[in-house]
Amino acid sequence: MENVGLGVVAWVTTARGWYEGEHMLRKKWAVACTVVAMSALAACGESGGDVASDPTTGASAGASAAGSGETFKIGVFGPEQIPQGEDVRDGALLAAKELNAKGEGPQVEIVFCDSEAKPEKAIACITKFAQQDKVQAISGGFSSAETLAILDTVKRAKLPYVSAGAAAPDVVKGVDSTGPGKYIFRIGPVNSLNLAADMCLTVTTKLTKEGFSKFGILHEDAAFALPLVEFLNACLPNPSAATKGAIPAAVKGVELVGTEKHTPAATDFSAQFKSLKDKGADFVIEVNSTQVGIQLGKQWATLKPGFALGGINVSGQSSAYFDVTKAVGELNGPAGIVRAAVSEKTIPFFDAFMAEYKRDPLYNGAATYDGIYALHEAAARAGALDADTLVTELEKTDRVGVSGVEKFNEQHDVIYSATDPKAGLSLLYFQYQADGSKKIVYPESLADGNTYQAPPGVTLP
Amino acid sequence: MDVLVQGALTSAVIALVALGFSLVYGVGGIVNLAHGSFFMIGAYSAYAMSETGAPLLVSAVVGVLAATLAGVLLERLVITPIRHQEVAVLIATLAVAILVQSGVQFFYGGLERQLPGFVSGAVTVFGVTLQQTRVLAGLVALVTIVTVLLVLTRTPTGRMVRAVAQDEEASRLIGVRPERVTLYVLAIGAGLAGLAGVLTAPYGVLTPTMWLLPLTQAFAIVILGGLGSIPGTVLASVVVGFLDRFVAFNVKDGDIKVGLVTVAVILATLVLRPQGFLGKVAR
Amino acid sequence: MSVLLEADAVTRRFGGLTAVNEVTFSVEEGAAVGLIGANGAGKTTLFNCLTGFDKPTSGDVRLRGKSLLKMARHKVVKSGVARTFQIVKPFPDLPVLANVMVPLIAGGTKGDLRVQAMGVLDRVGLAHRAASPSSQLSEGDLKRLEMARALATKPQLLLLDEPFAGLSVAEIGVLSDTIRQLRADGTTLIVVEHKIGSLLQLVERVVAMDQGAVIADGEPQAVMRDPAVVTAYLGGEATTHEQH
Amino acid sequence: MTSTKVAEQPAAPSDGGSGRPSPLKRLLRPNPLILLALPIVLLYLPRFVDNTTLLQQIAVATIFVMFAASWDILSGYTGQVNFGHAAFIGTGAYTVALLSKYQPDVSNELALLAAVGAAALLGLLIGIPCLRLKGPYLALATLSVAGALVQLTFIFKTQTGGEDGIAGVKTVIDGSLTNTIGEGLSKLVLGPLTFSGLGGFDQYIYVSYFVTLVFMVVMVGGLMLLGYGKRGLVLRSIQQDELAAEAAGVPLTRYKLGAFVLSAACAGLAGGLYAQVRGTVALDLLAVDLSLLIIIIAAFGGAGSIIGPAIGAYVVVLLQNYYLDRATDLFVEHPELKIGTFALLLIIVLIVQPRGIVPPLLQRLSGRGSATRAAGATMVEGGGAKP
Repeated sequence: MENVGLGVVAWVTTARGWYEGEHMLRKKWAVACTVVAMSALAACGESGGDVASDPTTGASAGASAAGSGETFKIGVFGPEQIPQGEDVRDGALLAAKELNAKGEGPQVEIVFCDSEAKPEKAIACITKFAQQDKVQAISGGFSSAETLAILDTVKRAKLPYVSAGAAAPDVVKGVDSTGPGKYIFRIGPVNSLNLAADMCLTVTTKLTKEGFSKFGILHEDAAFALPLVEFLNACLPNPSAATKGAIPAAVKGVELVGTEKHTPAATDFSAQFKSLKDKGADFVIEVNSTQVGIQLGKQWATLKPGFALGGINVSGQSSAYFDVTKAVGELNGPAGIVRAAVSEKTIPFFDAFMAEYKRDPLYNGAATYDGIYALHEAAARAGALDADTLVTELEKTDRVGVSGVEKFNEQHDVIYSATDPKAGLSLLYFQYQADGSKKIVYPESLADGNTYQAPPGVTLP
Repeated sequence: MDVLVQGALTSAVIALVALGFSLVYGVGGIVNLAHGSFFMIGAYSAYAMSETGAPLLVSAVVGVLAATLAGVLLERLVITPIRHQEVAVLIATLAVAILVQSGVQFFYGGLERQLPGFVSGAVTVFGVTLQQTRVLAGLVALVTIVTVLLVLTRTPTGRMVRAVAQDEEASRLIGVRPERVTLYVLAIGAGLAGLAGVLTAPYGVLTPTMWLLPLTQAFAIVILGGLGSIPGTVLASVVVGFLDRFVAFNVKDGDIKVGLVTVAVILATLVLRPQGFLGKVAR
Repeated sequence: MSVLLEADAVTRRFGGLTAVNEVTFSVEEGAAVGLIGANGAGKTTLFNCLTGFDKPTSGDVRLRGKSLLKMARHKVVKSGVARTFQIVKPFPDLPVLANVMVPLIAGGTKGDLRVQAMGVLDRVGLAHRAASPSSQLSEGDLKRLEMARALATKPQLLLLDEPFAGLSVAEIGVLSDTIRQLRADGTTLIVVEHKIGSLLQLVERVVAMDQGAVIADGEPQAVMRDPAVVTAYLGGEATTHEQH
Repeated sequence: MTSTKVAEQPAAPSDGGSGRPSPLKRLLRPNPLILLALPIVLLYLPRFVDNTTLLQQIAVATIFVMFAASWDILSGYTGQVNFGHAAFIGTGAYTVALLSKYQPDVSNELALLAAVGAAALLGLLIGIPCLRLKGPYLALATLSVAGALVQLTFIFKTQTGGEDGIAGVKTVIDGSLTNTIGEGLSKLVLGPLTFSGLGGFDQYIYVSYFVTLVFMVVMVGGLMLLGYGKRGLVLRSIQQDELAAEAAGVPLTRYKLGAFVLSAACAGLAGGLYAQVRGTVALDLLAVDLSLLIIIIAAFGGAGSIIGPAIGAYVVVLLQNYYLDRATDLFVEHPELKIGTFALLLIIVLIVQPRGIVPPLLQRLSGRGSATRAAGATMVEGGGAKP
């Protein structure tokens, strides 16, 4: 039985090589045909399972500890089936490749584990990292659900974890440099409350200047959006009070005419559009993180309901978004990243990512990339790979990353300097142009002379 | 007005899915939990064709044919061997639905896909601005439903189908082969669901889990209208379609609550009148 | 002899159709009564009303003076009324013995249930098939199984719904002996049967129904000569099947 | 449910129980030796397997055993197929998580009891209106209830966390009962020296492993005693023919509702325990995917036998979460193929061997081969161990 099993494995491997250059579907058909046979033999493969090269490291970069000393093994997890997860993986692999090519400090080995966007699988990934792969640190993660789910396991495993996918404030809740949560860091995206504060500032200072006066909110009915929308509701009418003076008292509040929600699976927003339009909104702030944003943008662009649209639309950051939606004039930010000179690393990162993977990176691709760098730098500074030393060194992080100057606060949450516009990704807004290109319009320092243009069907005073 | 126009369009499309589900139950006594998969197969096949550069009309036709073929295969390979075991049919067709989901995810990934529409842009009907793709889908669905109803009531084939639905044994006596009729009806029902998939794809999204919603919707409608009752199915589609839009437009955060309202209606119907609005006395 | 079961003006309507119309009769303890009538005469509906499987629209059914109408079906069984079905309803995936154990368990019987179930099977002559799956039984054996299951509820009154339907002459003979034995053991019987010849050898009283009403009641020979019965039978005699 | 199954069984020559000494004595008993072997093997497994990743997955599978077995006592036995079992599981899990979040002083044991109570109450609330429903009607009703619960978590997302779920639930280590059981068995099996040498992470895994095992053995053992005892026979009779069961004097309402509530309570306990093992709850515990997976597991293993779904859960969950990933990287690249493969196998099983894979296998192991092959009720027929 054992031999038969190995034979089939060998055959599939050959078959996969054979089909590599062929059309994707042909390969998939061939593979599909072997599924039944494989699963029947799967039980026999058990003993060989751990001996054979771990399939999850199939994509690892620079595995051999060439030259200097120990290999720094970092576990990275995310849902491989969706773009955010792919970017987590590829951002990490790109960082490892670059670091290993440079050859300074320890060699980096990435062990990727597919979390399938399920909390259950994510926890299993952490266990596997700790028990089987014996990694020295962890990064990645995609949604708040899976990131929050693994935190306890991370604390038990006592491995430094640099989170790179979840914006929920709870990720760093109760974290400090001495408690059991000290292993947890977040390098991106920015805490959703900070995002909200930034949106509030942009609306009250920039959009009012463009002539908008009545604002509505249309948000996904999701846990990540809830504190954000709550904050906006308090901040928009009264920015200075809500931000405890961070926004100066001279900035006036704006009129918020209504708040509407939609489910993460919605395909029809006409009821919400009508409600907001009837209330007189001339600018609608959108907040959504799933693919629902595509439908929203598309329907807004088609129906031209008479108000401008902008805000957080995560799918709106992807390369293919405009082709489907034709959402001319949609304002997108502040969670995204755009190929612009945010820091000296941003454009090189975009170009390297595009060269390697033929697509634009998303925010968590950049965050994981920065996360691997931050871990590596900490290890190089410390000259050791044990968890406690790494944590101490990570706390000292002060580096220029893709998203700006990155430091951790006492809660191990990433902060950007408030005074330096180039320091923070959170301050970046781009607008879709008629030709589909993305032009940064805020902040002006990065806008390169581009200005906000009213979308078709919207007239500004 | 929004509710009326949108409700009508929504109703027509969901009736298209529910009709096939109801026919299959009426004729074969089969509750086919893979019915939503035909919807998905229709949408994805059309998408696959359009990706190869085929004209949209060809893609749409291929989508409908693929769903029909899937219906035939399901009947022959899975349902026929276990036809008289109600629970086994439920579970096996459910397994088929999951298998199809897994297959679609394998070939096209979990990512949402988009099928271009025959038309784009907006149109204003009775003062309501709508996406043209929605209007087209609603109209095509309406015409198809009327055609199917006419075929059922006015043609010999239709009468044969209704005879089997009423009394399988009696129809056997007058020379009808219920097995054959079941096959036809499953194929046609699958085709109708596939058509609905093709029609809604341009304004909906294609995902590997898109089969579940139309299935539960059709299921609910058919139970509301009475399992196996065609007029009941149409009536219930209208009720569900309008209810959906009414709640969405008139209740605060209606979009979120619409599902709960639907569940409440289903449960109330099941408890108070299990045979549905127009159904025969429960079997 | 005391009265065991009384039907008092039992009426059952389905919409506009009156299936059972003001039926009144009583059965004395230890009696064996045959219930005859053409298809659609209302026998099975009456049967269902007597056993709690259907509720009369009006009227009352009493066992030893106690109304059965308000009782749940299993309470009716517990109070001593058992029935068989015209179309046998075995528990097909259960072995014969287990089929008979179900009513014993439901009745809260104490002691070794297997032994007692074997005893019941022995009474109907099915002990040799105790371990077989009931799905493998012949039609005749299924009828016995059906009877054994009813007997296991320890009924005072046993209602048999067409016990001979679908059986061969030889099988009928064997089953008749079993039924006679039950009677000898003191079980009161009401038997619906189309095979009147076989029925008349079992009962000493016949109730004839037509269009929901009792048209004759008394000595078998007298009832069979009754002009109303003759007319009803000539009008619409069918052979075996009655709608259930 | 009609008695249409009669025709499906091929007529086999009757053995009539002949030639065997008192066959009736074992009529209602599956082979206890085979049934005891499994928990004993599982108990001592950690002594020989120090792969904690595998052990953790076995603990998860053990929880799924409870899910499947609790589904089976309702759906497999009485034939009321529940398409929303996740509703009960999720209720138990969210009860534990919400208590841990808002009432951290409540002990883990009490939280588990509350989970059982909440799930049982839901079972009662659903069970009463569902008494009259069968087949497709029941399927839709149960499916919609689970769907409604998912929506409720969104409506109360401040409390339930919406799609994020609730993290930081007190775990098995925090519960004195669970920790005592877990540590005690760890020391028994692994020896005190070995255990004291393990770090916190291993301790958590071993405690989870043994606690789930103990709960599973108690629950599945109890359900099997019930299922193969008198009451199980009555439940089966209901599945075969409700009218005939009533004619046999079976109080239908009491049994059906009882099965509903028991099934819900067991699922609630398993769900609550799962929350304490994972330390987190999320929507996957209420989702339709979970309900469907349980049906696949149970039908695959063999519904209506408790042991079938239980073993089915070990096979399916361990293949899905562990072995398939290691057998070929096809399943690593395409995890969606796993569930698809199980669905395909299930379709084949349903057509070829409607009783699932485990009951026929056990029957063979029990040494009663061809003679009773055609018997419908495996376990009732099975047995053959020396008295």
